[in-house]
Amino acid sequence: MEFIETLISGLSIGSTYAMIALGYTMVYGIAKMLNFAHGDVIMVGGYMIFLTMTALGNPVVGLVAAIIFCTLLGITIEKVAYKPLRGASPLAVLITAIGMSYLLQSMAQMIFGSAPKMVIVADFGNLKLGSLSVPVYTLITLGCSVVIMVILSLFVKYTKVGRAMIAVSEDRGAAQLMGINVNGIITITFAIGSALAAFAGFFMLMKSPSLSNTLGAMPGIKAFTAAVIGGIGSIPGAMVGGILMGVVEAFSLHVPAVAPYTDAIEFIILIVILLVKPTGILGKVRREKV
Amino acid sequence: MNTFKKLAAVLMAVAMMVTCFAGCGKTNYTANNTEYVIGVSGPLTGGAAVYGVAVQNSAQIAVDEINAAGGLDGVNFKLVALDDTHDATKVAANYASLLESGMQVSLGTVTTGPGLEFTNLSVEDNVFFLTPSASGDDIPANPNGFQMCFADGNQGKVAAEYVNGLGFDKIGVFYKSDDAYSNGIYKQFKGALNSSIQVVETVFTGEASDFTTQINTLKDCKFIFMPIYYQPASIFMTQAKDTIAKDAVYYGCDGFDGLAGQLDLSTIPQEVSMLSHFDSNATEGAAAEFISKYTAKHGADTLNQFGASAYDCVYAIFEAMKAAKAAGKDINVTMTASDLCEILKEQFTGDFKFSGNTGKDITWEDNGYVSKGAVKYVLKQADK
Amino acid sequence: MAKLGKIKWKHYINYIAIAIVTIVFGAMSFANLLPSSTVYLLEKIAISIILAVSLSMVVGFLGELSLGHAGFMCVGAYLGGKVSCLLEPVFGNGLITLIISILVGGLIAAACGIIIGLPALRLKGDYLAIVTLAFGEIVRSIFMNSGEESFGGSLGLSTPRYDKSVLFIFAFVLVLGCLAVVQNLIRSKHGRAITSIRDNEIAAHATGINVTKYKLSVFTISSLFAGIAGVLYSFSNFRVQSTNFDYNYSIEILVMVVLGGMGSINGSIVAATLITYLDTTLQTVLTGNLAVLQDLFYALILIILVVYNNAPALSAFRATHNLSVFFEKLRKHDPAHRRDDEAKWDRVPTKIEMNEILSVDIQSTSSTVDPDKKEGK
Amino acid sequence: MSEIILKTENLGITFGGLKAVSDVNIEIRKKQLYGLVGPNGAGKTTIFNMLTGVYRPTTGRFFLDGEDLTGKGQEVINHKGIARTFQNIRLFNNMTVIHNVMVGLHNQSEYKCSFLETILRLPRYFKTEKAMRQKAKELLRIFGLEEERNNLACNLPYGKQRKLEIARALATNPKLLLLDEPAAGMNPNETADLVETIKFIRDNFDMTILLIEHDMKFVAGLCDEITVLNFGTVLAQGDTKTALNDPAVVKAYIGG
Repeated sequence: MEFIETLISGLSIGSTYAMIALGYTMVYGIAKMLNFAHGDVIMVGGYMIFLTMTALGNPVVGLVAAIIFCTLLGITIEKVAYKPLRGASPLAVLITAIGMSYLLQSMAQMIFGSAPKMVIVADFGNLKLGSLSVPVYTLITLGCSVVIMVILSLFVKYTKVGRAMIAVSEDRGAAQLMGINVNGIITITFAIGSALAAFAGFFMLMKSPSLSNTLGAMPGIKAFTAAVIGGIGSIPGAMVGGILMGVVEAFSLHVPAVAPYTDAIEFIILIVILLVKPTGILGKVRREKV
Repeated sequence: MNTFKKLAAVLMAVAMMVTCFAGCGKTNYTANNTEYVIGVSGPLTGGAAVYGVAVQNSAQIAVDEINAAGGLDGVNFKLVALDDTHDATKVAANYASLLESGMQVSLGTVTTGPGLEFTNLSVEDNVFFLTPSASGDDIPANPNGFQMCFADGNQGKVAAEYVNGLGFDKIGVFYKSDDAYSNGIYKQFKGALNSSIQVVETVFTGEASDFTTQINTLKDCKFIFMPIYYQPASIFMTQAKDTIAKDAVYYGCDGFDGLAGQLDLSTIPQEVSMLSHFDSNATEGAAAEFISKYTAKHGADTLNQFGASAYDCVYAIFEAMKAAKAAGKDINVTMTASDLCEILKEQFTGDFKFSGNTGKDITWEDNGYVSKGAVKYVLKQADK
Repeated sequence: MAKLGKIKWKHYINYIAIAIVTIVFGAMSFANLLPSSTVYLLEKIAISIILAVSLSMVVGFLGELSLGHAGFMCVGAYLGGKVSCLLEPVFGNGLITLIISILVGGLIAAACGIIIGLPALRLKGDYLAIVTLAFGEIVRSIFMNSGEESFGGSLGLSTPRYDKSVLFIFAFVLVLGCLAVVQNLIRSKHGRAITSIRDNEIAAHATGINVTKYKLSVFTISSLFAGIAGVLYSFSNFRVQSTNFDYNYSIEILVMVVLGGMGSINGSIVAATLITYLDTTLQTVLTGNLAVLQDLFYALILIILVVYNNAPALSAFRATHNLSVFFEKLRKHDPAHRRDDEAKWDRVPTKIEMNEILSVDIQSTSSTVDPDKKEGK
Repeated sequence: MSEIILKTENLGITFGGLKAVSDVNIEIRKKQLYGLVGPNGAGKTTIFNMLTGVYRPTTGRFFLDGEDLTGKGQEVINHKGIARTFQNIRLFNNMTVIHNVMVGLHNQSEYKCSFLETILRLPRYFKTEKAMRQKAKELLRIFGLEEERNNLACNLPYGKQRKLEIARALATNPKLLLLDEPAAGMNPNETADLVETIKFIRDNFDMTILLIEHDMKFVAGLCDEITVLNFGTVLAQGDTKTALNDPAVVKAYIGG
């Protein structure tokens, strides 16, 4: 009984990680960059939802507004901070991503102040299954992340743009020679990644209604870890990694003796998995041709 | 890279020169003061910014009021607030900078972690500080340090005594294991709690925002002690409202303050109460007066006991200085921090009494701890 | 010989500059002319330089990304701090305590470097980065939850603070030591081996370079200095608090290395100094309500500098608008400046199809090929 | 000719069930110029990778100078005396030309200098540095690269990059030099020059050379003996002229 409850909590935590990890994995898989600002795009999405909710009171409108705004923001960030550095050292892009992260956090505090905002997106209550009590938002988040994962996988596999994305991720130079607009594809990737961040923001607020400018920072890192565990670049991998992280977190929190070490345990799992399988659970092994 | 390096080398050389010569030969930084300078270091940005901003805003309100009323015999006060982002490594630079900008008396730091550093730094120069909210037990360890808030250990003890009297045989605890405040209270709480009471302990760390696991673990408890700040508490309560028994009691310490501004408590079925020195829902008395002043100027969302306490700190320092001056002590605007510290120490450990919005007839013990009434505020009754 | 003299001068200019700064500020400190804010800043700068130079070995010369530098620093700070707590009653808060603590903290951090490096260095690129980040967070979490008697738990470990008028001098002496080790190593056959791994790991293997040994050595030496920086940190603060060593701190060190220019030690030194100075200045100048602007300025400066320094589109602009014209004499031969044409040979066909080769007529130009041997076709 | 330098016995490798190379038996004698010929995907580079320790052979063994090196690490094999170049040039691009060669000299016993000696700048450091530089310069002079020694390797023209790669491989003082398509991408002038260089190396360094090449003319003009591969198996082996005239080879190239 306790086991099932803890497992459900794990799914609840994990589904949020999975949602964020999907965005990370998209961007990393195609643009090959660690987008440290991803967590902060989530935060911006959260504030967009807050604004529209305050003005109109409709969470769906809020979500749509957040998606639109985050997509535009993602494209802008890409154009301003990442695109000029295409072809430069990947570390340079990493640093501008970090700069962007600081910038977004600082601007959010300037605009919205330092106090956390309370945003009640929706209240679904709990679902009673016998003696089990499952928060409905857990089911919704889990369901939506699975749906998004499936849509993304299908999109990448079966649409022209999706296949172009794969081509860009495999070999940028060759893709260019095949007539693929590499810059355009990377911009689209950022747009999708940022839209996913808006979704993630929505579901995070659904679960914990407190919104501050550091909303995305730590979940961002955790979700990135999840994406790596699952095999970064792999869309189902993000899902698997996210859920795994969530379940590990829940069980670790449940045992009082190790609960304070929860973060450490998650990171130890990451290290162990990478040592056993250096590309993550579902990651593809790439052999460098000699 | 090259450009940057060369440019940087020049800039650095210039900067170094400026830093160096600006400080040359100057040891008495207060000699040119035209106002009494109060310094404070707190988190004005980052995750804990809301507390630092509240302190800064409130202290500024107090300073403005005092100045508008003519200051101390015509001499105004000035507040200098620096940002430490709740990071102890930044305190030394802030402290030095405050001192060099003429600080004579201080509000210390807003939070405990950086405060421990401040305590040690300030004793060297003998700078008097009265911290509004750095509640660590070691903060007033030196003779120059005083607290306006309750020390963590004392809060834990008082809370344990209260719980001992309630007659529960099992209680839940939810605290933040990587936080000095939360740990400090909980450690003393556990020590003072009747050993017959079974404790279900749950923790979180960092800026976690999903407490489903902890809520499941705690769901059979009718009394949950939460020595944490209000933001995680509000998340916990929102997530727990359907899982934890409707007649359960959430009991917190002064960190709960501000909860009402953050969360629509009527949506929470459980009882929410706290042990504090300030009631942010007060409708009468000094507290209400402060609340209306604060909200008029800065809105309600950064209103919390940190600010209320800081407001009181400024007034307490002001009144102590006034009292000392009236008693014939030599207080002037260019006096050194150390001289002022000796006078204020004598005042605060003497029969000086202060009444403000966080308590009436507040006095201080010789070891710097505050002595005032702690009140249990019921923020919301349980839905029956 | 004249040329040799010139090269030597160039090689040692950073030692000389740091020594001069140390002597000048040291003299001012003894004459009691230094305000404490400058002293604190100097301590911080020295710590930053040690961190940046040691990380630059891993990132700039070995070409591996480590985001766990603060973790090694944390190990050094806690263990060095603990040793100093234990030694203080015996030797007092003097040089002996300081030196022993530095040795112990540094060596234990180096040992951690080996322990984490042995398995982790099999991983590459971003995977190694995330594992080192994880290591840093694990270390932090362990110290955070340690018992109050052992490492102080969430309140942090209370450590003796060294006399502030002297500590920064000692710190700069350590900077010189660190610089000597890193620089001497880089400018030697071992340094060439390390750089060769960065440039082409496969070729380094094939050339007989013991890649694992060198990766591990670099990682260990860099952890050693991170640990030493940590011990210095424990002496420059009254308390070691694990919250300060989070991944953001590792990233800040990385920023110093990247801004200074990959594979440039002097660049790392300058960037570490400048960023520390900028950080502290923004923090103390932007008081009260202006504090929000700190991160904004910092972020903008960061983005603009990095884009300006690295954008391929701006390389022509950089070539003409360059301060190096004025500093031609100071210019040092640094491969990092010429990274731009890295991808040059991508355009050269390295693999030509069989029939293309066969169609090339080499008889007319070469007398060494026997024209009779055409049977190959 | 003289003694056998390299001998492989049934060398083979499988990648996930796919037989990339199987049953390769080669014997190379001292100072021989030996060619490995075959169409794309015949497994030539895979054999090189096995001989240099990049891949571990799944079957068979190989011996250098009678010593079994099967399954040894890349570094060990290099120390034992097999050096190679790569199909797509792999230089240390951001290092100078002379440093590239000096990396090649790294492991030779006369240039030993420990970490401690290096860090403390003991006399041994200066001695070895000077000696290494001297030796590298000599090598570069032989390859006509002395003038460019302080340029970055990536700034060299293509032909010179090839030469530098060979110089670096020679600097490791090998018994056997493996050249992977040394003439690929070269113009006729450069190719002719390369042929001279390879012969020069053989004669002056007493070097045994195993090379991969597509270009039959090149092979025919240079190699003493060859092995022709197709789909990972040996089609023909022996002295160049005979092997190239083997019906199986003719069929594979023209009829196949």
